[in-house]
Amino acid sequence: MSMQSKKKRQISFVEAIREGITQSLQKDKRLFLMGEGVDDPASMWGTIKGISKEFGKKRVLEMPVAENGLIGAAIGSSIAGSKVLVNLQRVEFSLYAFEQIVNNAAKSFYISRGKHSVPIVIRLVVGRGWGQGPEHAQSMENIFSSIPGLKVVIPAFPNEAKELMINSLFDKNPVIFIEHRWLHYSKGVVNKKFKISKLKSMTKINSGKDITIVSNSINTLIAKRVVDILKLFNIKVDLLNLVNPNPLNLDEVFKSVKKTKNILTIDLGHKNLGLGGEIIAQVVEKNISLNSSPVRIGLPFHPVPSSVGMIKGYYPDGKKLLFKIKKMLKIKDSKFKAIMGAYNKNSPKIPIDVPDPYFKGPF
Amino acid sequence: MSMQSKKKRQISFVEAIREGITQSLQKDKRLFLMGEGVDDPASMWGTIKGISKEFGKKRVLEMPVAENGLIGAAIGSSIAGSKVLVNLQRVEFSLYAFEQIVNNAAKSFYISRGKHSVPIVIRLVVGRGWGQGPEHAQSMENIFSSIPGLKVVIPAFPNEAKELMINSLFDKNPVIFIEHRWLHYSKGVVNKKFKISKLKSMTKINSGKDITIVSNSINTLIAKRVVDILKLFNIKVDLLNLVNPNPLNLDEVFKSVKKTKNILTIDLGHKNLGLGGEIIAQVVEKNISLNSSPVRIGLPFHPVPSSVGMIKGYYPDGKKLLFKIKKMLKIKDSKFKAIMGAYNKNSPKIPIDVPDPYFKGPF
Amino acid sequence: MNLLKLFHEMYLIRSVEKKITSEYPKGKMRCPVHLSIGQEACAVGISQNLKPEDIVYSNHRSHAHYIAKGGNIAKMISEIHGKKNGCVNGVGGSMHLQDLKVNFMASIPIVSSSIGLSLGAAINQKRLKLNKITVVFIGDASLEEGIFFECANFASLHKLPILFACENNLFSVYTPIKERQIDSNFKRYADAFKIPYKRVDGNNIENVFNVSKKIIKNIKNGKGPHFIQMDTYRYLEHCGPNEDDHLNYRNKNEVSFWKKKDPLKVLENKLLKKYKREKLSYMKKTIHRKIDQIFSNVLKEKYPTPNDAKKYVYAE
Amino acid sequence: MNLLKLFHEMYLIRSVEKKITSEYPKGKMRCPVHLSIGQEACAVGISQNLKPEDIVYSNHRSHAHYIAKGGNIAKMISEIHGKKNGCVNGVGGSMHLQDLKVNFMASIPIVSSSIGLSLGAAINQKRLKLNKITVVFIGDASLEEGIFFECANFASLHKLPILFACENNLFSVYTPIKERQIDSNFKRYADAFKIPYKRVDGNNIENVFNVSKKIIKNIKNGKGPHFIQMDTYRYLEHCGPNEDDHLNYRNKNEVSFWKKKDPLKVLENKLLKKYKREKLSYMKKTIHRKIDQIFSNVLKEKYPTPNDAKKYVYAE
Ligand SMILES: Cc1ncc(C[n+]2csc(CCOP(=O)(O)OP(=O)(O)O)c2C)c(N)n1
Ligand SMILES: Cc1ncc(C[n+]2csc(CCOP(=O)(O)OP(=O)(O)O)c2C)c(N)n1
Ligand SMILES: [Mg+2]
Ligand SMILES: [Mg+2]
Repeated sequence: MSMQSKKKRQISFVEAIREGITQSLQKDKRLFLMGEGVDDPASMWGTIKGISKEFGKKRVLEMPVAENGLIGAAIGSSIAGSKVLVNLQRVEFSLYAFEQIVNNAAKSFYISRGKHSVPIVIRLVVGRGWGQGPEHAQSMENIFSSIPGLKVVIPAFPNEAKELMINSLFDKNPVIFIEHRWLHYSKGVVNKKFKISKLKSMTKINSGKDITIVSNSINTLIAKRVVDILKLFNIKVDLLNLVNPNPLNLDEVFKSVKKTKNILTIDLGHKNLGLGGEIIAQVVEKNISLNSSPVRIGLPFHPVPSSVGMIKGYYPDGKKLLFKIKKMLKIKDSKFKAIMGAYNKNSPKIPIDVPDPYFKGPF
Repeated sequence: MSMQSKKKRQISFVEAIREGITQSLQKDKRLFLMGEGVDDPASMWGTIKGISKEFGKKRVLEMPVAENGLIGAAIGSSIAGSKVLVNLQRVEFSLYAFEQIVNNAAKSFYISRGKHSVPIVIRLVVGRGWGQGPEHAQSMENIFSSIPGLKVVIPAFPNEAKELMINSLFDKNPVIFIEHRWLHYSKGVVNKKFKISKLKSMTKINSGKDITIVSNSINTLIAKRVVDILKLFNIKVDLLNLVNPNPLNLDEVFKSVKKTKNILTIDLGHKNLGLGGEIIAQVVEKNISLNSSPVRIGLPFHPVPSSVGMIKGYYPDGKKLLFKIKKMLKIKDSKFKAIMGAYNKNSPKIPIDVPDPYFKGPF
Repeated sequence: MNLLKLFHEMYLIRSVEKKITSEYPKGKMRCPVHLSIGQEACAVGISQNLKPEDIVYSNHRSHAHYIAKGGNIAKMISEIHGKKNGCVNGVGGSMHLQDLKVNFMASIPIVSSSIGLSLGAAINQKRLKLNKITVVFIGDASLEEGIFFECANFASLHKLPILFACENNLFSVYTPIKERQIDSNFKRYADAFKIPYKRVDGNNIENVFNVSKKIIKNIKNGKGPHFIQMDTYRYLEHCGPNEDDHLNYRNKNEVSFWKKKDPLKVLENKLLKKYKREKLSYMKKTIHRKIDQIFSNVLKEKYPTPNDAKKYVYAE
Repeated sequence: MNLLKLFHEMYLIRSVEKKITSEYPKGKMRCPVHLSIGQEACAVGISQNLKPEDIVYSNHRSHAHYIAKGGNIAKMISEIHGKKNGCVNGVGGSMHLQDLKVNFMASIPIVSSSIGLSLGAAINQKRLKLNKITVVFIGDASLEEGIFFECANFASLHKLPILFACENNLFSVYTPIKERQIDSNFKRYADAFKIPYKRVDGNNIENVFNVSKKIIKNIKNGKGPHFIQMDTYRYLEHCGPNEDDHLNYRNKNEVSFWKKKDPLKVLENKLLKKYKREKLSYMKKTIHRKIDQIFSNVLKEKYPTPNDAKKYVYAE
């Protein structure tokens, strides 16, 4: 296979995660998987399918439905010298283990003065759709990001998913790995090679001088679609994909905003006390001069309802984004109409509670 | 006793809390207390001393050391028609019950479409001192404030402690009531009367045109001392004491900043993803013009160490505050020297891990 | 014990859920559903011994519990359809059913999370001497979460009027109990807290009814918490309207063993010895008619709006 | 069993803690301390059967466990003084002792929070066939937290090499066990998970030593988790250097009953039948000299700095 065709291989986000996990298991004997249903036919939407067959039951530990003990055990195993990948189907299940995560996972390295490192990765699936409702569709990246000692990692694209999974598994810190359910459907070019690199704070998805957008996970896809349309109208966006909000390093954001003088953030979870607020606070603390008031998009301050009727407007979408940008950049009505037209043409009408085909990629 | 002498009665924060709880128990038969050690000799630093004797064991339920079940039971009792005051000696103990708090306490009213209200108050003691260390001195008001459906209440002064305790106990929502350990020592004038009013977002401690400071809990006391000194030098501070950061209503902050054009916030917990960031983000989103870059003070992004050697500079103090204000208001060096002199004269040198006598009031 | 009534209730539940399986593919019910087909005897056997004032809490697999307690079926179907006249106005979907008119307090989809709430309800009943009881329906996996033990301890210590009603269907999603617990006899757990314990064939409605009747009487008489283990089996996939036995996570013999013991079939055969087939057919037809009506009405119902979604975040 | 060694260890622990009580009022130890005076036999009896490679986890009341496992006493005293040469550089204080040289992995001050970590350590020992065991010291109140049960289940299911070493001192802070659990025989809990269980007089060091010796052998031989209940008593206040019996939360007879059974006295009386008093006096004097030295050295040690506090938040 030539370098060329290798580079062009497209696989799904699910397959990318699985490839990252599989290769990491091959490279590091200390690594094993824990979780509920880790060896079942659904196998976390296929992301760990076949792994117990390939690596044996010793590398894939099925656990009782007991998240607190389970995550405590993962932390304890890692302190004792193993590396553990914990798989939870929903972010909410980790709430039972919050004490373990906040005290033991986040603080063991600190308290032991560097002697106990906690190389665990806790996969948490977040996200919307199909009426999951108030206790199965929350998003808590802001909460996990507010705890020193934890790392938080949030991929948006299949290639990132693999790369970040590997980097998380080879990071010495406890990593909360947040996967948006709808991204599982997406496809993209993913390098077959196994490569460890340092976790970076963010990736630049698009370069532009007019406005800075900071987002992550599915919102980066939403933004990318808008950015690509705006490009046609000569509006250039710096789109920063914040894949690692904890520890938060905003140097790239500062650099970008100094150039664009406009900043818009999109939170995966509630806008209140979200990452967007922190980003904007840091930007203005730095006294970076702005041409427009900073704008945040994020979920309103109420739980996620189940009914399709209720979730209209709940989640960020391209149109909302475009309207905000129009105001910030003072785009003329006539031009904006054309932009909207182009956007709509490119966006099929689909139900609000199933993934938009755009999210399938390829990326 | 004349009106005058009544008004002047001074009691401690501890006594104020106890008076608030006692009077509420008298007024509302549905209310009872739950917790570990609720009937023991320490009785939450005396804040519930004698209550089981006065009201009987039926109103004071001793619980096993099982916070998740305990808080679940409190929520369940309140849904069934009671009102419950839960007493936890440290914020950290509530982490075991995070699932119950986030899902059941915060969302039952929403999910039941207003049929299940959850009138519980969870008292959580936070704060520093005497080497409590990384797992006994955290502060998580930002996390609780990021969850829709919860209320968060944080008193700073004895009179507030009583008033807010009563208002929280008569609120129909689940309230996280955060008490700073060091405030227990403070004294102040507290009205004997029982009075229910609505929880307000913030109280104004001082009125001034030069700069807005938003703080709460012990930081409001720290700020007040500084504010009183600055007054002598004709620098006037709008000091806003954010007693109810969830749900967050910042109207008074906006009004104040429009006037002062300078804003400084002080977080009780970590600065990162704290309330200060949210406040500043909302201020700049509103395009309120500022004369200086907003400034946040808060705890650095690492756990609380135990040793006195390590906590120097960890917590906000008056001097840090003064230095920030100097920069923001461009106070001349000579004047600032005089201010510092006055401040130092007024501030005895005491160990860093015990409460400053100033915090004893009277307020 | 009115066997006809028991059959009626089970048949009603089965038929509602069968209707859900046949309608689900049309995409009008846009939320996850966990069906109880095969497990109906547990819900009905217990609930027939409860008064409307008694409190029930349920979990993710809540339809049978809801209907058995007398919950409004039209509102349940509307809820699953996300309609405004659903029992919680569409905000919760299938996993959040509640009907306060019959003290079906709530269904909580986080495993074991309802147990704390149930304990609180029972504390209230005891404190205020209400002479009512609380039943919390839990699955076998529920006994793996720590909160169950925390609550069992307190319930026993304070002799609270609570029934832990555990449906052991041998699985948590695809994972069999033997991979999660040391064995499937839960007496061990009840004994740990000196809680009286009974185990019954959860597919035998007469058994469930009779045993729970005695237990509930004991609880009302101040004998404190009880635990009933009901062994049973779910026919369909963990979540969704389909069969999933092609996935081979369950032993074929096990599946057919349980299907032979189908709670409805067993009782129907018995009833046919006493009643004419027409009598049952008529009952069934009436039930189907009612259900068809509900499913056709629901399509005309309105969706709630984004504005509705903003309400009830805080109580005034 | 070397009785002299056992006495030496207990006397060492007692003397260190007595020194803490006498020095504490000077205000140089600026962190909460939970003393084990009265409970020394539990820590020593078990730890004398452990190898340095075996792992121990402890809780808030950690001094005895730390010293018994061979933890460096000077570093412990420095830690309690908040000094940089403390076992965790002053960052944790008394409630966070650890000494990895002897696999005293950590003390965790949140009740029962160490149990999950211990389970993880035992999973590792089993997976990697290390032929080592993990001991987790817990108090009676620890058995009220759900996580204990979650971990007991998993430990039993996977036959993990873990010893639940429970010191029942009858109290959680000021609250007696009877207000928290249905009785103080913990066999119920072990039985719930078919975990072998032994109960011993935790003030009788020979008993603790002999029983735990057998248990530890069993665990090493792959017999899975075990539970040992050691009944004992703390003499001083829950937290701090003082007596608090004037508060009357404990029955006077109970207090004197246990003080009569003081683990050191009992053993010392026995030893005096075999050894000359001078031999013991000499041992004691040596211990005191060592401790005095440690306490005088610590005053010269440096405090860590705010800069130290910023380190080790993240691993590189
Ligand atoms: C805390 C938590 N962990 C995991 C899940 C995912 N989950 C949903 S239902 C279920 C199985 C529960 O099994 P059981 O209690 O036996 O009930 P059954 O589904 O068999 O009726 C699981 C693991 C959850 N909802 N909550
Ligand atoms: C989760 C949690 N809840 C409450 C506390 C407060 N607390 C500290 S020690 C203690 C008593 C524990 O009793 P036990 O386990 O019997 O140990 P003992 O103090 O008797 O040695 C309590 C309740 C805590 N540290 N952690
Ligand atoms: Mg089951
Ligand atoms: Mg104890």
